[in-house]
Amino acid sequence: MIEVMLILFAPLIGGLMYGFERVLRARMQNRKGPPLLQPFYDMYKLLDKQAFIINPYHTVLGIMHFLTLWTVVAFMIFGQNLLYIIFLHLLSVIFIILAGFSVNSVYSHVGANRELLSALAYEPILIIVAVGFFMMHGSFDISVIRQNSASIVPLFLLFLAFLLLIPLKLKKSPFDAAEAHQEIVGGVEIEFSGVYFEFIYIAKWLEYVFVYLLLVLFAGNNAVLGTVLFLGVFLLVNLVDNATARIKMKHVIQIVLGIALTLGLLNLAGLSYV
Amino acid sequence: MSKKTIHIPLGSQHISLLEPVRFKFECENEKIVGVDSDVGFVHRGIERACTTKFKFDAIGYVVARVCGLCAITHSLSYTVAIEKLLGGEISKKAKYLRILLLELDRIHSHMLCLSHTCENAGFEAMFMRIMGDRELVMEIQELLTGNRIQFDYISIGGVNRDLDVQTAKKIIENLALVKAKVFSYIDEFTNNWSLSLKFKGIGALTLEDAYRFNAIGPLARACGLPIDVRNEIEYLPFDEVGFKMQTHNDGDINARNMVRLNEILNSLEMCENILRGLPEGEIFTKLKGKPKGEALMRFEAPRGELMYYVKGDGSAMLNRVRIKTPTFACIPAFSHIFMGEEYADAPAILASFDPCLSCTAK
Amino acid sequence: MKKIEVALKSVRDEIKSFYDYKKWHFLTLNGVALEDNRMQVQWIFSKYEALDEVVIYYAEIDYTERIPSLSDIIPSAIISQRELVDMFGVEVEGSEKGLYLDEDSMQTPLRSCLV
Amino acid sequence: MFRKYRKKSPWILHYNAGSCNGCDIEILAALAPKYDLERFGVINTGNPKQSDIFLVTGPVTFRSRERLVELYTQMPEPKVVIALGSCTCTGGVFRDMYNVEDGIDRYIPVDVYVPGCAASPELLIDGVVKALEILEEKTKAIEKPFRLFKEASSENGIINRRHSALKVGEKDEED
Repeated sequence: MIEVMLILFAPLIGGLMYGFERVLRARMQNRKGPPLLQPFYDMYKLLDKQAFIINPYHTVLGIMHFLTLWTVVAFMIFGQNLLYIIFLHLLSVIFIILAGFSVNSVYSHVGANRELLSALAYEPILIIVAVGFFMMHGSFDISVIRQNSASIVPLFLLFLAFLLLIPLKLKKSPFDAAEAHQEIVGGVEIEFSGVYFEFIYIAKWLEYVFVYLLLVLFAGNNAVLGTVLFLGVFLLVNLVDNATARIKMKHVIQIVLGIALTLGLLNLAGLSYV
Repeated sequence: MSKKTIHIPLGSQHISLLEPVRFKFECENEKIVGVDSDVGFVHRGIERACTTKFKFDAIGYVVARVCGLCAITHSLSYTVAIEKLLGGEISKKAKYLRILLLELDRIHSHMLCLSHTCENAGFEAMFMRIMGDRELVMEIQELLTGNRIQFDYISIGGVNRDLDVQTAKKIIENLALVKAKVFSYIDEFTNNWSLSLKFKGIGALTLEDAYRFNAIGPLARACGLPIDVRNEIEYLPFDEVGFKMQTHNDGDINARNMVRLNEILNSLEMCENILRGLPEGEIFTKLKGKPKGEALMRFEAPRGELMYYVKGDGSAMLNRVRIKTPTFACIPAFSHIFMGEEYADAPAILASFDPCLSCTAK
Repeated sequence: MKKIEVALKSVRDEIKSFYDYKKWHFLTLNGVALEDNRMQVQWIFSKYEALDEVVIYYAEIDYTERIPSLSDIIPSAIISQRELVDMFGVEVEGSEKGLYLDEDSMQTPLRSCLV
Repeated sequence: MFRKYRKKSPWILHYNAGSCNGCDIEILAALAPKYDLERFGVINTGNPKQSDIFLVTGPVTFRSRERLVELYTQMPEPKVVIALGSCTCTGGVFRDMYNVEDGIDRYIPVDVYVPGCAASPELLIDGVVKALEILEEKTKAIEKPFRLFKEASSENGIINRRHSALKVGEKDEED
């Protein structure tokens, strides 16, 4: 029962995280910032706006992106197979990429292109993370991983690799080239409007939930460590976001594939010897 | 298989642009191979209005509206050209006050450019930081002239407001604060890893090309071309107040930023010197007569050389007012720099030129 | 400020022999309307690192005359030439209209300044 | 039902229709720490399809007319338009210059006029707050830019806006 409630409220939790992050970012920039519930005000307002439909596929693909992502989060909360979840998440990313390509807008195309490149960069590492968990606990099931003790120490290099992915996944600088507000005005989301933009907007919150749920897997059954990890990483990501500029897609792929993949493979090699 | 190019438009409305200008980049995989620009969005017809609508004593305030950022340089150049034609000498104090405002304007304009470059490079926190500190300069300008942006401070024969002791004290206080901040920016710009990826070696112009395309302002000084009109005119006593030419050799975005930062430091020093050694005297001398003949006046605006050509025939209406603005002369160089760069860098490169399109199109 | 009059035909040769791009800096191309449908075209140069040294080459022409382009000698002249075409409605080699003006805006705005 | 949330989340689209930059800089200054427009929930989106407030500066120059109307029609209802600066309201110092259309209210309906040359950030914030009150009252009925689309003529399936604009303009003068 509690799981169903959690799934239903997952977007709200993500929204709160997003709102808190906006306040935190404003405070870091020496500003007062918006109220904490600002994302929800935005959500209600978007419900009330007139919506333009560019073409039906575009809209449907946007909604599919949202629904798939919610399914991913639901599966995570139910404790399903990690590998399935990662592939299902890839499907949701493919939906948004297809949506980006389905309209006749250059910014949307460039954004979808960059989204695709970043998916190519982070997807292998997500799989390696899953393999790492499998080698530790002998199962891909999240429920099993959650029951075992914390695996952050043996998987420390993988954890570092995963840390590199978080800004890329949440589109924070220095890895926010896929969204790049000043270059391509949001990339794939540019042509969505009104209630359809809402799906993309909430999907962004769900992305937060997804990433941080993956993160706390490293803590296993240790709830205190999970909270500490979550808060620490949340702060760290925002600090880095505030201290760096956006780097180019070329560099993103070099860094992510170069450093994170090496770290991950090293960790796996170490595990297989032990 | 022939390579497929995509056309990426930038503007006329775009989040990274303050002004309507349209660039159309022809890109191969985000690499720019062709640039097409349209700069005429802001053309209002000020040159004609100066000769048909307004009398010569009002034009100083009209030409300030050519551009909000270098308003003071516009009205100063025009006013000095008219003063040349009328043939009067203005007091030394007025000259010093004019330099003071000119340099304050340069400081805030350069700070805006730096923050805008950071924002277009995706560094929001730095944008907020510099914009926040820029308010210190805006505050002094408001105290000194009465308005934040369009200060109609300069009139034919002198300046409109005197500087009192309290204001001078406040200016010195705020400038000292700004100075400390500028040093911290220099630190950030040199040491931040992501900014160096974004700025170093990007958008470079060679010295040879700078000569060939007649580049001016910080764009030219960043390539090592020593052109600064403050060095080439004798009307205002720039060498007395401690002007030093700032150049750099790399010619990329980072070099332009460094030139701007060093110029801010130099301007701060000049402002301090002016406030310390402000001569006594009247701030306004009445000049009589109507302009007759032709005069050409150049000044260094924050973006480069600004030229006014004024021709009068002894009546209240002028015959010709020609405004040559800094960005206008740099557009061939801009298009040249964009070639071969990546589209991802285009907004930052554009912001690092500090383009002023409302100057360009008049 | 030094003014030198040149004939329109020989302006290219004069400026070619005069313009050393490392010494002189091309400021702008300027047009001034005169009486009787005539105008003065000015090529304005200034010297690098010299105190107030400006040289103006000028030619007086009719509006119907064709002005030679200098964009091969001075690449940055191209934009001033386009502006001149728009503002005075004269013909400059290799420069087209439409930098600032649209079809329905006032044509040749600066030509009638004296009226 | 969602009406009261409109004024809590205004997203801004800014267009410069030929101003001198003075007001545009003040918009940036208003977003910066001293004035901090974001505490009202303002985001500068730069994307017409997701904006509520259309912030226009500058008298409309001939070349920016088309783009102005295009952006206005791309914005979903309900929306408000703020004319920022003297020259946006009436043409200001640029009135009667040959390439200028004396203010944006010749083309699109304006809800809030903010005077000043340049309009200071305080005035801008006041204008935005006033616009939010108006936004709350607005219906979702579609407002059209009046002048350009009065008599849209279609050639080869493309609406020739500039042509029709001229026609309407001439007719207005005859009446």
